[in-house]
Amino acid sequence: MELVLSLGIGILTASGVWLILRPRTYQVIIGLSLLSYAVNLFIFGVGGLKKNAPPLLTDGADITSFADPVPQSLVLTAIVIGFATTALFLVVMLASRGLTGTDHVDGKEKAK
Amino acid sequence: MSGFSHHLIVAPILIPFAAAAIMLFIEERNRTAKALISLASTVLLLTVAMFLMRSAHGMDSPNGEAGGVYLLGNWPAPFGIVLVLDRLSALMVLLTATLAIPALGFSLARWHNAGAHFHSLFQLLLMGLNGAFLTGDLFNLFVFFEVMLAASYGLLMHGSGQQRVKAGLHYLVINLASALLFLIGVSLVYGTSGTLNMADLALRLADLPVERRILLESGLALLGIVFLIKAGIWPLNFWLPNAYSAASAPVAGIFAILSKLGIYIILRLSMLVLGNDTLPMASMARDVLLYAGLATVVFGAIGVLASQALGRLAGYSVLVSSGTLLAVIGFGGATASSGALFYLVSSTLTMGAFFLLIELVERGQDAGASMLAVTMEVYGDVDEDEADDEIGVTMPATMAVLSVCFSACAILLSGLPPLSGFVAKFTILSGVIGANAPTATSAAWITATLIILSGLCALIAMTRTGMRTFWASIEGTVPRVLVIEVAPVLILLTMTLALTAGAGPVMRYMDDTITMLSDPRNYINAVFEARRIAEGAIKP
Amino acid sequence: MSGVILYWSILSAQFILVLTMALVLYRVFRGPRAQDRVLGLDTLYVTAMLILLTFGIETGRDVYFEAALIIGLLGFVSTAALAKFIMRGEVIE
Amino acid sequence: MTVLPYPLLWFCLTVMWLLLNGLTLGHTLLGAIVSLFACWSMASLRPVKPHIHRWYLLPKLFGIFLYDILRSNISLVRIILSKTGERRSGFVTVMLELRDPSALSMLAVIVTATPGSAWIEYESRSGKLLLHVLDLVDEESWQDLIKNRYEKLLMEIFE
Amino acid sequence: MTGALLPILLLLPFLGSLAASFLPRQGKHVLPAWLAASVAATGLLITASLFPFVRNGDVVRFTLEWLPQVGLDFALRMDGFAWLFSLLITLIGLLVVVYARYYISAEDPIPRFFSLLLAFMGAMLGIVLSGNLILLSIFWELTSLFSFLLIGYWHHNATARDGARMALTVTGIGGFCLLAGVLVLGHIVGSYDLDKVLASGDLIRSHDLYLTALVLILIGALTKSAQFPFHFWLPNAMAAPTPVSAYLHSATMVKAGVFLLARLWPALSGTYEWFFLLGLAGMTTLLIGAYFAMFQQDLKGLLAYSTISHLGLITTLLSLGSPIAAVAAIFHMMNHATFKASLFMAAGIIDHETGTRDMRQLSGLYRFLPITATLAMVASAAMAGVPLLNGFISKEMFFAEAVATHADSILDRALPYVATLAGAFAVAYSLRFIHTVFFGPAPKNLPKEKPHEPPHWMRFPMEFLVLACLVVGIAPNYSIGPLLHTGVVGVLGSATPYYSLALWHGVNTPLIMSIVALVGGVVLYISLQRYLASCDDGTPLFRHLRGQRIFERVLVTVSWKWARWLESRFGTRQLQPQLRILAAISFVSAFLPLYFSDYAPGLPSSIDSFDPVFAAFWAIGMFSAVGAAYQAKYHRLAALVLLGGAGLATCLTFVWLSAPDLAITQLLVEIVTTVLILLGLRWLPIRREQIDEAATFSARMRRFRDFALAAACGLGMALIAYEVMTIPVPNTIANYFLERAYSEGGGRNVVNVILVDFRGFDTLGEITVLGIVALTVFALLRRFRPAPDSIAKPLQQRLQAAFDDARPNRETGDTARDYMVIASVIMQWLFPIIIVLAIYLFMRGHDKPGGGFSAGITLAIAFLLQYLAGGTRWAEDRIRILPLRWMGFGLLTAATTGIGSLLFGYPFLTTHSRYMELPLIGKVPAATAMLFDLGVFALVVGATVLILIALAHQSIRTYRVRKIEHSMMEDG
Amino acid sequence: MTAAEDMPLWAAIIVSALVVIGALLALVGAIGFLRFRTFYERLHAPAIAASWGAGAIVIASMLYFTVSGGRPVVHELLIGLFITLTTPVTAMLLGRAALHRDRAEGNAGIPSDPIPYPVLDDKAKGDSRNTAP
Ligand code: NA
Ligand code: NA
Repeated sequence: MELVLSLGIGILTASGVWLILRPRTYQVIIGLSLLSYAVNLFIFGVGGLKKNAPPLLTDGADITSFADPVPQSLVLTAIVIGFATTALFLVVMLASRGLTGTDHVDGKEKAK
Repeated sequence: MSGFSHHLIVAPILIPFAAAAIMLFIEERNRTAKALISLASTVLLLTVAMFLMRSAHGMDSPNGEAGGVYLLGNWPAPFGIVLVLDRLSALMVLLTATLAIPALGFSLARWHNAGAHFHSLFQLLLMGLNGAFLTGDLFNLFVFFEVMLAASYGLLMHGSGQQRVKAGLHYLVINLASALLFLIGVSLVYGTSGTLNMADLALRLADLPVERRILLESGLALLGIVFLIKAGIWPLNFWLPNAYSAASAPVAGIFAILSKLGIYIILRLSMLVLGNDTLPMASMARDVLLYAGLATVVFGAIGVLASQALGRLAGYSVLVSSGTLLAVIGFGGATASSGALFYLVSSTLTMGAFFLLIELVERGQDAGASMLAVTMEVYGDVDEDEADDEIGVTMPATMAVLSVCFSACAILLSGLPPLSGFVAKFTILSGVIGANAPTATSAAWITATLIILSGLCALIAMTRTGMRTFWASIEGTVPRVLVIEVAPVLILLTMTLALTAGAGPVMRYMDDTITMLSDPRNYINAVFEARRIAEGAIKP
Repeated sequence: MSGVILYWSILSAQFILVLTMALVLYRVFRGPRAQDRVLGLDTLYVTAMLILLTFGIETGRDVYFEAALIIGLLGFVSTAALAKFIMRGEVIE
Repeated sequence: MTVLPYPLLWFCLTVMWLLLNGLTLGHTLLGAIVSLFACWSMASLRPVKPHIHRWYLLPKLFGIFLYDILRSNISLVRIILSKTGERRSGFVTVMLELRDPSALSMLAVIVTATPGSAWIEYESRSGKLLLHVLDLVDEESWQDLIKNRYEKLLMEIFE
Repeated sequence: MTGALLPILLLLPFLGSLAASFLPRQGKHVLPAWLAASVAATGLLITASLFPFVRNGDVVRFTLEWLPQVGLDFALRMDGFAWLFSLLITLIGLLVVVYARYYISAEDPIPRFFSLLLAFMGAMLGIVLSGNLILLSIFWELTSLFSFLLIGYWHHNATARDGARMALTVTGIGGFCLLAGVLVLGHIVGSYDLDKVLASGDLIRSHDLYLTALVLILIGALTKSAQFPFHFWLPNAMAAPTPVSAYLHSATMVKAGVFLLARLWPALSGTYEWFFLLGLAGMTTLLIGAYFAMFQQDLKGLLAYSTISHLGLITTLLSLGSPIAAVAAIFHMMNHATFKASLFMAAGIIDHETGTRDMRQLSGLYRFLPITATLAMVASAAMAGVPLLNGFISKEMFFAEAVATHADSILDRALPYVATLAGAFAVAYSLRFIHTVFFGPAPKNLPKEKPHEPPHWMRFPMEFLVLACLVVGIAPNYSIGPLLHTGVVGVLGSATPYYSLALWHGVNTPLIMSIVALVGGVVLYISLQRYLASCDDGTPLFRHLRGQRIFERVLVTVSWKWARWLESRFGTRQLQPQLRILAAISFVSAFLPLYFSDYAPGLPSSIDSFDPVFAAFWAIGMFSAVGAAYQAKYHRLAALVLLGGAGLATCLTFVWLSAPDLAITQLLVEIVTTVLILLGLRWLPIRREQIDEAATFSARMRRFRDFALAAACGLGMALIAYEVMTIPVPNTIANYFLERAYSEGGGRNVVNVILVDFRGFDTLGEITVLGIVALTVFALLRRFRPAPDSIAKPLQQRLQAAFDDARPNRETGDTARDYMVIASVIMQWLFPIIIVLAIYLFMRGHDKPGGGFSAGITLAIAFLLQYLAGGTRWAEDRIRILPLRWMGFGLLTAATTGIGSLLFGYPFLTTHSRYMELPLIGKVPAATAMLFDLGVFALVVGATVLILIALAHQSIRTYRVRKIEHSMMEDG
Repeated sequence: MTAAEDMPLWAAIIVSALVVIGALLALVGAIGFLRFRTFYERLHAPAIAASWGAGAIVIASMLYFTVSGGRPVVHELLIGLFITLTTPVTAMLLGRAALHRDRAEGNAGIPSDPIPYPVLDDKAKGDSRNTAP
C-alpha cells in the first residue's frame, strides 16, 4: 500500500511540476491542483497508513488502534487553504487575462 | 507577566482580527468608519506591542516563570499551540505596528479608496504577521504564513491595473508553490519527530535514529527554502522587485516587513534547531546562508544599479538588505548578529519610508522622464553648452521636503552616517572584521567587502536617481502632496534618527536578544514550564 | 464461512468496480468529444460511490456512508455544470 | 406564506433526518425543526407549486418505474454483451400534453433513469419531446409507452 | 569643565545650519549670513579660549557613551593639532561667510547656502575633534555629503551636477575604504579609541593586517585630498560657488586627507610601505598638479591644480617619516590654506566683476581692481614661494627635507629634482595668474561691463589672509610659531624635534633649489606665454587623458551597462525559469541530507500490506493525473475531467486509509473547485491545437528539460514519501489527543476535536485565509475587465439564439429556457434536501465525520445549484445571500467563543464541553467548540458563496456594466 | 471482519450475490460505454450502473447492516433515491448539449431539420470556446 501510494504521489507530483512549468495559466492551475493532491496525500501518509481505523473514538478501544488524527487535521487545513488559493489563482489568472489579453503566465506572449 | 495582562500576548493577533471582522459589517462606501476602526486597531496594536516589548525585556530569566508563553486553549506544550513572547518576537511585533501606522496613515490620503476591503486586508495582514512572529508551533506558523500571504495577495493587487496583476500572478504562483513545500516540510518534521512544537522539536532532535534524522533534515531543508524565498534569496527572488515595485505605496511600505518575516524565522529556527550543532547539516546550512546571502547582496546591488525606476531600485534594495541579514546570520558571532538585528529594524523602517516616498516623488514626474534621463546619461554626454547661469533655482517647499527625505533614504540605504543605516552596518562590520571580530577569515573579508560595496552601489544609484529627480528636472510639475502623505515618511525617517541617537540602549536590547537566542535551552525550558490554568473550574 | 464468502465476493466486486472505472477512464481519455468525457466523469463518480458502499460492507462501519451519500446527492453538480458549459459556454448565466 | 408551505416535503425531509440520525424522540423533534427550516428556504425559491391530486397513485408509478428499470436493465445487458449489428438505435419524437413542470421532471427522470431511453430535447412551447432509444424496433411502441404508460398516469396524479 | 566646550563647539554649526534652513527664502537675505557669521565667530572664540588648555601638549576631552558594545563612543578630543585645525576651520569659515554674504546673489536660495556651509563646518570640526576613529569616519562621510550638496548648489547646471556627483563618488568610495581601514585598525588594536590606536604604533606596524589597513586608509586620505590617481574630481568641483571652493577645496575639506595622515602618523608611518605608497602618490601629485596648473585657462582650474600640487607636497612630506618633515607638512597645511583661500576669493571677485574666469579673455584688470590685484599678487607670491612670505618658509623646509636621505631608493633620490621642477612650475603658474589677469591691455568683450572694486567687506577676508601671509612670512616665530608648536606637539608629542622657522639658514642646497625654481619658473612662463594665451583648454601631452571623461565612462559602463547585463543574465522577469529554479533547488535540497549521510534506504523485507484494489484505483488515479497533464493545453475540459479522476482517487484513498472526514471534505471541495474553474474558463482565450510551437529544436529541448525535472521531482517525492511512510512511527503527540479527545475535548471524532479545540487556533487562521481570499476575489473582480475577444457571448449562445430566431414557432431564448426546464425543477427540489444534509453534517461533526467546514461547503453548493438552475438574476430575485455578513458573523462568532474563555480567566480558545440532558431529547453534546464550529460554518458559507457569486456576476456584467457597480453585491 | 463472521450464511450469500451482481452490472455498463459507436448510444450505458447496479449494492448494504446490527438500517435508501434523481439530470443536459453540437456542426445521425443551423462566422464551423473537441 505504501509503495502504491508513494508511486501515486510521485506521479501526481511529476504531472503537477510539469504543468506548472508550462506557459499557460490554465496549465498552471491544473498543475497546482495536482500538486496539492500530491501534497495532501503526502501529509496524510507521514502518519503511517492504517486501513479501517478512523480516529473516531469508541468506548474502551485501544488508542493505538486508531489512525493518527494529527496528519488528518493538518490535511483538512491544507485542503481548505488549497481551495482558497486555487480560487484566488483562478481569479488572478482571469484578471491577468482580461488586462493583458493573453493567458500566458508572463502577461505577454514570448517573442519568437 | 501575570494576571490578565498575560492574555495580551494573544492580543496582537486578535485586535486586527476583530477589527477586520467588524469591518465586514460596514458598507464599502463608508470608508471613514473603516479607516477609523483600522487606525484605532493599529494604534492599539502599537500600545500593546510596546507593553509586550517592555515585559519581554523585563523577563530576565524566562525559564524562571515562563511568563512569555501562552497556552492557547489551555492545552500544555507540546500538544496544544503555544505563543511565545520573547525579546525577538516582541521586537518584531513592535516593528510591525510601528511600520503599520505610517503606512496606514499614508493610505488614508487616497489609496484606501482605490479598491474594496483595503482596511480589512490590511488588518488581516497584520494579524498574519503577528501570528507568525509569536507562534511557537510549526504548523501554526504555516497557517499564519498563509494568512499573511493571502492578505498580501489582495493588498499587492489593490488598485488593480496591468502591472500589479501581472506581478501579482507571479507572486501568487511562487508563493503557492512554496506553500506546498512548506507543507511537505512540516509533515516531514511531524512524521519523523512526532511533534509540531518548535521547542519540542529542538528537544527531540538530539536522539533521532539516523533514518528519521535524514528525513527530518530534508524537511527542514525544504522549510528553509520556503523562508528563504520569502526573504528573497538569490536565485529565488526574481519575483520580489516586480511585486514590491508594482504594489501601491502604502502596501509596498508595509511589505517592507514581509521579507523580514522570512529572516525572522530563519533566525529563530537556525538558533533553535541548528543552535546546538546536533545536526551534521548545521554547519552546511550556515555556509549556505552565508554564501547565498552574499550572492543575494551582489544580485541586489547589481539590480540597484541597473534599475531605471525607483520602485525597482527599492525592490532590489530589499534584496540587498535581506542578503546582508542572511549572510550575517550565516556568519554568526554575537556582535555581528546584534548588528544584524539592528540592521533589520533600521532597514525595515528605511524601506517603509522609501516606498512611501517613491510614490510622492514620482507623482511629479512625467512617465518617460526617467527613461530619457538615463539614456542621456549613457549615450549622450550631457549637453555641455548649457548656460552657465550662476544663480540658483529655488526649490518649492514640497520639493525641498521630498528631497530631504530622499537624501535621508539614500544615506540610509548606502549606510552612510549619520543615520541608523550606518550604525547597523558598522556594528555588523565591527563584528565581522573590526574590533569585535574574533579572527578575520576570508569569509569575513568577502562579507565585509560585499556589504560595503553594496552600500556604494546604493549610493551611486540613489545619487543618479536623486539628481535626475530633484536637480535636473526642476521644470517638471511639483507633485501635489498632502501632509498626511509626507508625515508618515518623516515619522519613519525620524525614527531612524532616533535609532541612531539611542543606538546604545537599542543595541543592548539586541545583545540581550542574541544572548537569549544563542542558548536554545532558554526557549525550550520556557515553553515546557508553562503551566495550564488550574483545572476544575471550567473543564468537565 | 460467511466471512470467507463475504471477503471474496466483496474483493471481487471491488475489483470489478475498479475495472469498470478503468474502462470508463479510457473513454474519458479517448473522448472523442467533451460530452463523452463528462459522461465518463459522472460514471466514475457513481462507480466510486459503489466502491465506497462495498468498502462499508467490507469494514462493517457506517462512517463511510456520508461520503457515498455526498457523491449520490452532490456528485452530479460538477458534471451538470460541465454539461451546461458545453451547451451554453457558460455555467451561470 | 403559511407556516408550513410544503407539508409533504416537510414530512419527507423529517423522514430523511430520521434515516440519517436514527429514530429517537429527540431527533424527531430536531428533524421536524430542521425540516421546517428547510421548507422555508424552499418557499423562498418560489417554485411552481405542483398540485398533487391523487397522491395515492404515486406508489403505483414507483412500482411501474422499478419494474421497467429492471426489465430494461436485462435487455440492455443483453444488447451490450451481444454482437452489434442487428440492433438499430435512433430518435423518437413524442408530442406531450403534460405541462406541469414537476410532472415533466418526473417523466424525464423515469425515462432517463431507465436504461435504453434518454430524454434529449423538450420544447416547452409545443410540448415536443425528442427521445433517443437504444433499441428502436418501432417508433410507435415507444410513443405509446410514453403516452399511455407514463403520461396518462402522471396526468392523473398531477392534473 | 573645559571638555564641555567641545560638544558646544561641534554642535553649534549644526544647530546654526538647522536654524538657517528654516529661515525664509525671500526677504532679508542678509539674515542667514549674519547667523552663519555669528556661529563661526563663536566657534572661533571658543577655539581661541581653549588655547591655554592644549598649548603644552595637553588634551581636552569629552566623552559621551553612545554604542559602548562595539566601542563607538561620542568621544571628542582636542589636542594641539586638532586645535590648530579648529582655528583654521572657524577662522577661514568666518572669513568665507563674510565674503559669501556679498558673493551670493539675492536671487539664490541663500538660506540653503549658509545652512550647508555651516553644516560642512560642523562636519569638518567633527573630523578634527573626533577621539574615536569611527566617529572620525562618520564626520568624514558627512563632509563628503555636504561637499556634494555645496558643489551641486547651482544644480541647474549640468557641470555642477556632474562635478558634485564625481566628488561624492570618489570621496564616498574613499570614505568606505577609510571605514574599512579603520575597522581593520580596530581589529588590530582592539579598540577604535584614537589614544589607544596612537599608542599602539608598534603593534600595528608589525601586524599581518598592517598593509591592508594602510592601503585602505591611504585610499581614504588620498581621495579626500585629491591625490594622484584620485585627483581628477577636484577641478570638476570648481563648479561650486567660489566661497565653497575657497573654503572646502583649498582650506579645509581637502586638508582632511592630509590631516588624517598626520593624525595617524605616529601609528602608521615609518615603514617602507608607508614611504613608498605615500611618497609615490605625493610626488606624482606634486609634479603633475603643478604641470597641469600651468596650462589651465580657467582661473579656478589653475588654483585647483595648484591645490592638488601643494597637497601632494604635504603628502610627500608626511611620507618621509621624519619628524621634521611632519613639522614642515603641518606648517605648509596652514600656509597653503591662507594663501589659497585668498586666491580663490580673488578669483571669485574677478569672476563676479567680469563675468568670466577664462584667462584668455581676462587682461589688464589692474586698472579696474587695483587693491584686489595687489592682494592677489602677494598671495600668488606666497604660492610661488617668494621670500618674506609664508609659503617660502615651508617650501624651504620641504626642500631641506627633500635633499635629506630617508629611505634609500629611486624615489628618495628623485625627490630633490621633482621638488625643484614642481617649484619651477609653481612659479610659472603663479606668474601666469598675476600677469595674464592684471597686466596687459584692457580686456575686451567681457560678459560684464566695467568691472570695479568689490564692496570693502567682500575684500576684507582677502586682506586679512594676505596680511597673515606677510606676517608669518616676515616674523614667523612671533606669529605662527607658538601656534605651530602647539599643533606639532599634538601630533608628535614627545618626539617633537627641534626645528627652526628662521628666514635665513645661510646659503645651502634648499636655497639654491629655491633660486633655481624661481628663475626656472620665470623663464618657463616667458617661453610658454605665447602658447598659453591662445591654446585650448587642456594640458599638452594629457589632453586626451581627461580624468572626468574616463571617470564618467567607467562609471556608466560599470554601474549601468554591466549592471544591466548582469541583471538580465542572473535574473529574470519570466515565471517559468523561476519555477524551474525553485523545483530544482527544492529537489536538490531535499536530497542533500541523504547524499551527505551514509544511510542507504532500502525496500522493506516483505510487502505484506499490498491491497490490489487500492493499487488498481491508484492506477486509475495516476493515469488521470498524467492525462490531465497531457490534455491541459488544448483540451481544457478534458484536463478538468481528468483532474476530477485524480481527485476521486485521492478521495478513495482517504476512505481506504481511515480518514472519512478528509474524503468528505475532498469531495465537496472538488465539486466547488470544478465549478469555479468552469466559471473562469469562459474568459480564457480559444486555443487550437494546430498552432504548434513545439516544432523547433530549442522548444523540444526545453520540454525535455522540463520533463526531466518533473520526473526527478516526482521520483524524489515518491522516494521520500515511501521512506517516511515506512519508517517506524515516532512517539507522536497524537496519543495525547486520542486519550483526551473524549474526556477533555468532549468529542469522539478526534480529527474534529483537534480542529476545533486542541488546535482551534489553526482553524481560526484557516478560516481567516478563506475569508481573506474571498475579499480579495471580490475586490479583484469588481475591477475585472474581460479581454476584448471574450466580451461577446459564447458562440453557443449566439448560435442558439439565431436558431430560435430562424424558426417561426420559437422565440429568442427558448433553447436556453427549455434546456434547463427539467433540470431546474430537480435542482430546486434538491435545495431543501441539501440544506438538511448540511445541518446534519454540521451537527454530527464533533462525534462523526462532518463538521463546520464540510457543512458550510455543502450549504454553499445548495446555493450554487440554484444559481446554476435559474441563473444569477433568477436566484438573486429569490434568495438574498449577504456573504459578507455571513463571513463577519462567522469570524466574530469564532473569535467571541475564544475570547469568552478569557472572562473566566482561561487562555484564548479554552473550550467548555459537556453533555447536556435535555427533556424529551436526551443527551446532547454542548461543547463551546460547537459554537466555534458554527463560526467556521458561517464563514465558509459566506466566503465560498462570495467567490462563486462574484465570478458568476461577471457573465451578466457585460450587459449592464453601469448598473452593476451599484447593485452588485454591495452586501445588500 | 468479526461482524462478517457472525453473519448467518444465507445473509452472507445474498449480500455477496447482490454485491457481485451490482458490480457486474456496472461493468457491463462500462463495456457498453466503451463499445457503443455514437454518443447517444453511450448515453444509455451508465444508466445501468446508476440504476440496478447501484440498487443491488444499496440493498446489499442495507441487508448487511440490518443483519449485523440487529436492527433495521435503511439509510442507504437515500443514496438510491438521490442517485436516481441526480444522474438523469447530467444525462439530459449532456444529451441536449450533444444535440446542439451536432446540429451546429451539421453532423449526420440526428433528426434532420428543414432549417439548418445558422453559420455566424468562419470559426463557427469548428467548435466553441474551450470545449474543443
Ligand atoms: Na436512460
Ligand atoms: Na423565432
